[in-house]
Amino acid sequence: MSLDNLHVGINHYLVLSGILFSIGVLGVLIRKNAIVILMSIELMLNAVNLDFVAFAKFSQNIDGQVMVFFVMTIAAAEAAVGLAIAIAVYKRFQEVNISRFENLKG
Amino acid sequence: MIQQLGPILVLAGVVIGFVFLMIFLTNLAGPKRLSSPRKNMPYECGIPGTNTAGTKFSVKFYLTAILFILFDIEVIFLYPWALIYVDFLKQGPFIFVEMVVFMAILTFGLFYVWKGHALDWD
Amino acid sequence: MAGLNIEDVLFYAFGAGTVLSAVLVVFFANPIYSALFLALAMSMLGALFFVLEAYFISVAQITVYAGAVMVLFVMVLMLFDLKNEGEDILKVSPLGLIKLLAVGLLCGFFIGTGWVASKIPGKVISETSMASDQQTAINKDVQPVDIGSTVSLSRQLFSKYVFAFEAVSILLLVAIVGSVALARSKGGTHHVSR
Amino acid sequence: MFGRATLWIGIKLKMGTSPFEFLINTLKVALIFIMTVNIVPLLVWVERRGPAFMQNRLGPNRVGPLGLFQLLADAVKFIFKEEFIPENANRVLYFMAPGLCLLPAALTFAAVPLASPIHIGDYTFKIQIADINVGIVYIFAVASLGVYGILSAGWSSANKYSLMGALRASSQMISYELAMGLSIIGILLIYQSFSLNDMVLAQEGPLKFVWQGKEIIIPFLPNWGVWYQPVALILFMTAGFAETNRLPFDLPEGEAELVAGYHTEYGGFKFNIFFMAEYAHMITASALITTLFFGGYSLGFANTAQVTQFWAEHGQSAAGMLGISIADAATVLTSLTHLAAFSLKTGFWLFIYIWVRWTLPRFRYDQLMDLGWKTLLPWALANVVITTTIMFFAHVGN
Repeated sequence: MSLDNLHVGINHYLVLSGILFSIGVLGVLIRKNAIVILMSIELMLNAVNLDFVAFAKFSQNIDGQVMVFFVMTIAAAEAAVGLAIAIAVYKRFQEVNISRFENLKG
Repeated sequence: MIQQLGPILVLAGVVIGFVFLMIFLTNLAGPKRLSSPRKNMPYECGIPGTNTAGTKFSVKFYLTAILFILFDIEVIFLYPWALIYVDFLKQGPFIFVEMVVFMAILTFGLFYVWKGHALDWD
Repeated sequence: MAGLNIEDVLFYAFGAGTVLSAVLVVFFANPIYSALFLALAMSMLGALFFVLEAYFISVAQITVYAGAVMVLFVMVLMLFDLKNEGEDILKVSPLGLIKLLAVGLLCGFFIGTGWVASKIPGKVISETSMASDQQTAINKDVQPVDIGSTVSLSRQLFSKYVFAFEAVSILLLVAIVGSVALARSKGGTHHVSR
Repeated sequence: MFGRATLWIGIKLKMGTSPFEFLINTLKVALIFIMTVNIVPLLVWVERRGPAFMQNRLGPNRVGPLGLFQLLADAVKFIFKEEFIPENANRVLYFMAPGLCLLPAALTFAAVPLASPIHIGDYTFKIQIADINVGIVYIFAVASLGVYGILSAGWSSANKYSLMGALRASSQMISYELAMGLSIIGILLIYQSFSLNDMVLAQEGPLKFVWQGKEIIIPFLPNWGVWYQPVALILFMTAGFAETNRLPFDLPEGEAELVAGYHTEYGGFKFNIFFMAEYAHMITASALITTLFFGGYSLGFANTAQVTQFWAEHGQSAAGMLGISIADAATVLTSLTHLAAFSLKTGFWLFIYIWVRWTLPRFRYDQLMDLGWKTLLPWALANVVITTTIMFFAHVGN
């Protein structure tokens, strides 16, 4: 295995964020605990952030880093409200199983 | 990049080594007395513990954490703004108006939380 | 240029650490351990951003994600008495197998394109910066964009993306009002409605 | 094949610095960490004898002169304590919690500049662990990771009181982190740089600022940050107290309140590591106060060039002794004077930390949270807005 494709280029970062993204998707599909599903969504958003920064570096264009800011804001707001809902469900049903979320009306 | 990250990683290694060394030293040098169930009970000034640690806690803890996240985002946006404020001021008052609008909206959010008694600890 | 320099070694170290802790996040029964491992994964991503010379983004990532969002997750999980929540993930169900297969295909697709792209020199964005010539064409007067410095980042943020910046404050306001309403609507703090 | 690859990686590993420099840097990092770890017993000694004299009693003076070796005895005593694990605690997190608490506390000290760099031949040697160009924001990012140590300590020792203490300590820390982050925005507006080195260099010389084009110089005052941002100093100091769980904000580990807070179930050296983490946070907080508001290592009246020039004239004996040229010896002596100035100022602020502990009573929890959210935060926001408007009138249009 020659050493030249070990040298890190943009492709290595894209592959790494692809792997992280698929682990996040796996977490959302497999787990039944609502909070762990929220965590997996955070992981997927982080994988996208990694892509933005990698493109910002390798194409010398700063807009990638600016987009990371906005992805961070949306992810934080989503986590805050998502957890508030999960807490409300826990107080009502004593467990945070995803099946309990079907009862949310309105 | 390496001029800044290298020493930090070395420092982290030194700290972790220090902690492991000390804990290992305590295991080595510390006396191995028998552990009786009574001694292992959680320490509550001698009063036998009533129930496990998972008792009900008030909602205020995670509401503070939620509000902390949302206001932390505001602080993160203020940092880069503080760097270029003086440079952009030379091209006119626009940068000033931008920030006043941003902070006015979020201060209104803080005001809503304050008046909505969400932060009052009972 | 062949041979590994320090950026590559750090990339492989932090990348492997992030992938490992991300896998542990999904496959741990006790959700508190998975939350702590996700915080570790996010801090390692912050270190990766440092390697990518996006200094302020790495600091923002550690402050916002690892230091605020994950603290909320860990606090909430510690508040809930989830000892009985340790669901058995490894119980193999046919549906579970299909999901696993689907995600395996997705992951294979990512790795495959990455491998193929590295074989075709110069097609995808190679090391030499492809967009930088268009970049200088667009804004002549702006000083040359230096990826590492926060000043160029904030210069772009407050000139080109001003509208998005104001929209962020509206989004935060909506999130504040929403989470306060949600937390308050469940009644008082101590009684649990059966 | 594999042997050649590793050899190949070893040679090609352009470590950014030659092996000699790498060795020197590792030595410097280890030295500075050992120095901070050794300051902790000194601080504990000051904490026990200082307040003793305030309450006109003596404090420890049996072991060694003035009780100095008392601290060595305590440290050694901790090593010989029994390794105790509570009943249904989960052991992995229980053992990791002290490390999780000490690691962020020690890493925050990396960005603080201790003295001016030394130039020997063509090699400059920075008296600082890492000259990070996002210095101040890096410190807050790593400090915010300290909450995990407290939370895992409280939760893993399966004790109702320690979990309660951990939750209270962490929600207090995150509330005051907001006020701390906002309070330094005023300082950033003035220095326009995150790097602490730039801040210290900007604070040298007499007080001068630009007001609508006219440069105003006040010769007798040093150009410190405290004249520009007095409110930010008060906010930063109060938030600093709360961030390190020091009195009057140490309710989560208050003896009367919650047994001993999140580290109730810890004994032996693990408790000592929590203690060290708290003191490391304290040292970093007071070092930050000196660097941001009181000119860091710079002497108030003379800037680095003047001090180097002074030592160049008077430094012949040192040059002879060290066997390097006069100019290099001058830089060495300058950085020593700067180090002395820095440790004097930081020592003063550390004494303020200890002094306040024995004068103010402890806050109730709701008073504590109200102070954080309803007093410090609005004041910090108001400080930012006022600074912005003043600078708006000072700079607009010219």
